[in-house]
Amino acid sequence: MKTAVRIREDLELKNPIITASGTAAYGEELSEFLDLSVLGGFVTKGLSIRPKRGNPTPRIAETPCGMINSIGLENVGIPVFLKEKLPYLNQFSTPVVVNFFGETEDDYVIAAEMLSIEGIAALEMNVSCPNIKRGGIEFGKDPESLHTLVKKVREVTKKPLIVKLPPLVTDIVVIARAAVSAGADVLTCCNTFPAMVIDENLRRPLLGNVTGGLSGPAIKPVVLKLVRDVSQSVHVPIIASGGASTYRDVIQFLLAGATAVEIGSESLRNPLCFLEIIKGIEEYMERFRMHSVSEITGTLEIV
Amino acid sequence: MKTAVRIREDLELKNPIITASGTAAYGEELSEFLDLSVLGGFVTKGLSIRPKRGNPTPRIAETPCGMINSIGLENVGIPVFLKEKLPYLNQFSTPVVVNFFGETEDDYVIAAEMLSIEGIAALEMNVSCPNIKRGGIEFGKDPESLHTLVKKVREVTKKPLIVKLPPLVTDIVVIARAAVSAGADVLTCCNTFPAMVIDENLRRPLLGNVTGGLSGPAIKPVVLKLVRDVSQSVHVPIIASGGASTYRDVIQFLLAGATAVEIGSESLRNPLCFLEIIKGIEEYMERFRMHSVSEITGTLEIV
Amino acid sequence: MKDITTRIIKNDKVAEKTYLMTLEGDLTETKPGQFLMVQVQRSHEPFLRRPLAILSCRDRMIEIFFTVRGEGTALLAEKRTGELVSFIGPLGNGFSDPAPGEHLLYIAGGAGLPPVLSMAEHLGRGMFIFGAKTEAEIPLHNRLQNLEGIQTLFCTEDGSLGTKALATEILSRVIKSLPTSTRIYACGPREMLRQTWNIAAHAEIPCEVSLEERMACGFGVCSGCVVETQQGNLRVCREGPVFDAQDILWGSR
Amino acid sequence: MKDITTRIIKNDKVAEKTYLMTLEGDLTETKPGQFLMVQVQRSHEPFLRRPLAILSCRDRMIEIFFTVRGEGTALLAEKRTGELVSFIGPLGNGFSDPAPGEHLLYIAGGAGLPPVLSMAEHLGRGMFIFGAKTEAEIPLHNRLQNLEGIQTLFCTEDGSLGTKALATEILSRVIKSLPTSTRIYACGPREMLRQTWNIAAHAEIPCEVSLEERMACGFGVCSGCVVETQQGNLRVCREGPVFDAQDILWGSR
Ligand SMILES: Cc1cc2nc3c(=O)[nH]c(=O)nc-3n(C[C@H](O)[C@H](O)[C@H](O)COP(=O)(O)OP(=O)(O)OC[C@H]3O[C@@H](n4cnc5c(N)ncnc54)[C@H](O)[C@@H]3O)c2cc1C
Ligand SMILES: Cc1cc2nc3c(=O)[nH]c(=O)nc-3n(C[C@H](O)[C@H](O)[C@H](O)COP(=O)(O)OP(=O)(O)OC[C@H]3O[C@@H](n4cnc5c(N)ncnc54)[C@H](O)[C@@H]3O)c2cc1C
Ligand SMILES: Cc1cc2nc3c(=O)[nH]c(=O)nc-3n(C[C@H](O)[C@H](O)[C@H](O)COP(=O)(O)O)c2cc1C
Ligand SMILES: Cc1cc2nc3c(=O)[nH]c(=O)nc-3n(C[C@H](O)[C@H](O)[C@H](O)COP(=O)(O)O)c2cc1C
Ligand code: FES
Ligand code: FES
Repeated sequence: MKTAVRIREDLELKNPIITASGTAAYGEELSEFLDLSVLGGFVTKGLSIRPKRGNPTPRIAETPCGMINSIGLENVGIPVFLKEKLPYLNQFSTPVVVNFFGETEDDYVIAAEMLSIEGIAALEMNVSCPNIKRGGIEFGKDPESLHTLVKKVREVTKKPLIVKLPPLVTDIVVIARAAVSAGADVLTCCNTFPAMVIDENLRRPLLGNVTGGLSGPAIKPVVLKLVRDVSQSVHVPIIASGGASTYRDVIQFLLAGATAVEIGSESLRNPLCFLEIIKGIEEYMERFRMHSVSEITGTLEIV
Repeated sequence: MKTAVRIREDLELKNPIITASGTAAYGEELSEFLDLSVLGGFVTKGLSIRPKRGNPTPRIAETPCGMINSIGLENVGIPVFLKEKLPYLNQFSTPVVVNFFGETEDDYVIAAEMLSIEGIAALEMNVSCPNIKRGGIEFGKDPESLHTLVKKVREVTKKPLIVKLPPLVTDIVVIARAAVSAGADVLTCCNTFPAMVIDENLRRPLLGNVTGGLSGPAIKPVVLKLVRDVSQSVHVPIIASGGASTYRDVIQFLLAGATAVEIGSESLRNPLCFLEIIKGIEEYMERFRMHSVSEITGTLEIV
Repeated sequence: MKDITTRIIKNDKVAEKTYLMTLEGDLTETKPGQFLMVQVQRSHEPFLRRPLAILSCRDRMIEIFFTVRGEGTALLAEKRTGELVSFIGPLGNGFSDPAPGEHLLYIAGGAGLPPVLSMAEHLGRGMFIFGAKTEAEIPLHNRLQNLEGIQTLFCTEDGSLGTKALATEILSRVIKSLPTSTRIYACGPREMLRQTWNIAAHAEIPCEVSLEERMACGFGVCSGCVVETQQGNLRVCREGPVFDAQDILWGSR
Repeated sequence: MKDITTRIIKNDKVAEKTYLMTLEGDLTETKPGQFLMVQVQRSHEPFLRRPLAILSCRDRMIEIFFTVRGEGTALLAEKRTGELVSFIGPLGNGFSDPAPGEHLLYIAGGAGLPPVLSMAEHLGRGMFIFGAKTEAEIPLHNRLQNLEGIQTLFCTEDGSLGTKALATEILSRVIKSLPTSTRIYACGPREMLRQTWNIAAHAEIPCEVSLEERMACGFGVCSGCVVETQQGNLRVCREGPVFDAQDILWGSR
């Protein structure tokens, strides 16, 4: 039985289970619970060329079967990451994927250049940041902005380039195609849904930043459909992200067309879930006498 | 204390609580649990000019804190509704809002004409149907299609015209403005989110129709933000729809800018919720010594 | 139709993954084949209520009887004496009464037992065929064995209890010996019901089947639970769950 | 740091909306001020764990102590002896040990009692000021009254128990009589902590405060729980919850 999956010819993961950006920091804390080497991949917190302080608190709100975060992309900045955090992560046999973002196209390009070094297995672009030039709409929500941005980044890096799509768009297929035609090797589907919570007694938003991103099981059924839509219209591997909490969810994402799955919110409430999920996948494969995860990916039967 | 709200100068609801389309049928069954006269408004199942059989079963899937339905707009058709169902609903003192849809612009126009009669207080247009002329994209997802459609319907009816927006769009404000500029009196925000569930053992979609619409508490935080975005950019009353299950949710929607709130999925699991919610609103208003619901609507404080 | 919150008197495991729960309470005028929509937890998870047949309702006690299939029934299985449960019901139409002198045959497969058993206990005469995969899945063996006025035939796919056969195979064998004025009451997997109908139709014997479908409301408002019939789509929760087998478009799914 | 599932020994109501829960289990080397992330239910609802201070941990028993504020704590309040609870912990830094000979003052407001009480029981000397709105909200009165080696001062806003005053008003009064080599341990509403720091700073007395912030993980990965300090953003769950009061940027929120 082979749980390994390949997301580009030069990048194999030992299994399809990956941490989600922003929910495993830079690895130190999570490794108090488990050996990071068991993971298929490790995605870092989102990084920018300069450190970022993030949003005012409260930054976390609980919602029905989910949560909203408005961390505001707080991070130590790429230079500190490379010096202090990456060596730690490189102790493990797990490929390190660096999630990054910028405020301008140049930021993205510079970040990608800084990150195209040994010890980093792939780059995941968070394109859910406002493009100030184009009236503040997110890079990822406008196919043209996205195409230009991805193309520029593609020119400066040979690393596997993963583009993480925003979910709340009219037609995600258009966005997915823009990213792929600009050179994305892989797509992550998707980031969080813009959302908010109100304290009806204080008559104020609960989050310091008013709004944030919804994640967790609540969004899974929507993301499952988005993953299927994207996987049926582009020919690059898809990483599913959004609400996976058990091995059953992971299998569902694989059936819908994903090659790997990120686990985010669930690991905040249950850091051992990675082990449970990997075990669950192995048992599922045994139960159905499968030899490779590729026997699952995209094999959903529509009668 | 006045719980009444006004959604057009000629249409007052005795309180802001309305049934959601497709979750209270044509009233007969719900009235076995409560006197429909207590409701602010009653929205019917979506109706079309001809009867519709809907989708194959299973049509219902449970999801984390929510559900997916793929009823497929099954309905008795407008003529049968007018003859057999409307008289029943008109026994109650509650305004009857008829939700309707069509497959072509003409269908919508004819339906609106047929429904512009006494005993019907307002029309709610479901625009989440594919526009075959424009490549199958939903009327409601394309601002131009929507504008044309609403304009045509507006020309044939003087009834309060409510347009129900789809939630999964890149910029709901553009859609909202298209509807309002074409003559919509009120917007319902929003319909269900496209979603799916897979049975990982059968490796098949759980729903007979493969995909359906997600509703219930799971989506509330996303809809709350959409309601706020829409209410801040157009000057017509908003009806919130999406995940309200307690009086607290309703107050949150009102604070975010809604004038009334539809209760759908929650009433399927708890048909008495309408009474509990109306009581909760009254107690909330007493607690904060409010005299009118207008003291809540849109009064969210952002510090 | 009511929304009732009541106390659990007991919740006993009676077979592999199978529980008999007794609740406090009265339901005026229930019919065998009717069901309840049972709320699994007070919170929003699981979101929907579960449809479960009323096994019996007398002496201020309501019995329900369920097999653990997924999350909801697993949570119900964990509930203990004294805990509260709420339900809406009685719902649905229930089996119809036989004509005087009609012979009666009950046939149930696996988890389809409760409505049929309920009818058998109500009428107190006739023949009962109950089939399951294996002995471990046969609950209430004593209660079934000792049904007053009723002859019970057990069968299992592996022969671990009773005849090694499918319930419908037993039906095929016995049907020839039944008088034409017989009525069949059936519940079980769809394929079993379809075959039961086939056999009954051949013998020109009327047959009532209790169907299962995924439900959201259970009281008729959502149109989630329809079945295709000669009369068009009908709601399993409202016009059903019991249908005349000949009205169902069996081929359609 | 561990993820542990254990059994409830007891769960007693000890004041209005306030519960003392005793769990089976050992935690090697916990410090007063550390906390657990307690899972409220096995299902996904409520989704997040709840941060609760470790009140005590000895003889294979762990005490936690909580006030019902919302849904999660309400569900915890309903749990009974024998039920299982799981938690991650011990988490956070905890209060620091005093220097030998340092005088000690503990100050707690309302639901901020547990970490401070834990420290007082651990050190067994000093003065304890505990303030609440009203008598009904003062739990563990006997335990507080009889703290070995410790003098306890109660105060309530309505005067129903002890002095009618805020805890910080009592602090202002007693602080003059304290030797300069005193250390303050504090927990309570932010405004109370800010004033405690103000008073302490004036008297040049070191003061440690245990802070609350909304948490998702509780073990440092999500950056949800930061507080602005002289050293930049620090995580309440990891670098805290106990901070030197003078490091906190009190004005920032
Ligand atoms: C009218 C009627 C009467 C029934 N009576 C009984 C009974 O007396 N005893 C008994 O053991 N079972 C009965 N069933 C089946 C029972 O409702 C399901 O086994 C149960 O809902 C499964 O819930 P779960 O949470 O364990 O499964 P999950 O798979 O977790 O449930 C997910 C969703 O699917 C629905 N669902 C799953 N399986 C079924 C099914 N077979 N039929 C309908 N809905 C399903 C659930 O209700 C829920 O909404 C009846 C079904 C119907 C329609
Ligand atoms: C380090 C730390 C230690 C604590 N120790 C204790 C203790 O020993 N005893 C005690 O009674 N309380 C303690 N609290 C506060 C306790 O965590 C909250 O009262 C509790 O989480 C409220 O949950 P709920 O479900 O009742 O409220 P809800 O409002 O339903 O909770 C919704 C969400 O907000 C969070 N939340 C709500 N209020 C607070 C708050 N004041 N602080 C942090 N998160 C909050 C919840 O954790 C949850 O994620 C502590 C908080 C922290 C940060
Ligand atoms: C606390 C938190 C922080 C996050 N930070 C980032 C981030 O920095 N960059 C990013 O691309 N996604 C970020 N995300 C989104 C997650 O990576 C993931 O895509 C999303 O949460 C959906 O998956 P889940 O439901 O498994 O959590 C964050 C999510 C959470 C909950
Ligand atoms: C079973 C079901 C049927 C529905 N049918 C319709 C419909 O016919 N027309 C329509 O506009 N919306 C329909 N909806 C959407 C609801 O009216 C409502 O907008 C949506 O469910 C979100 O609200 P909720 O979370 O309160 O259910 C349906 C929803 C459900 C659950
Ligand atoms: S379950 Fe809603 S109509 Fe039958
Ligand atoms: S709660 Fe996640 S970092 Fe503190």
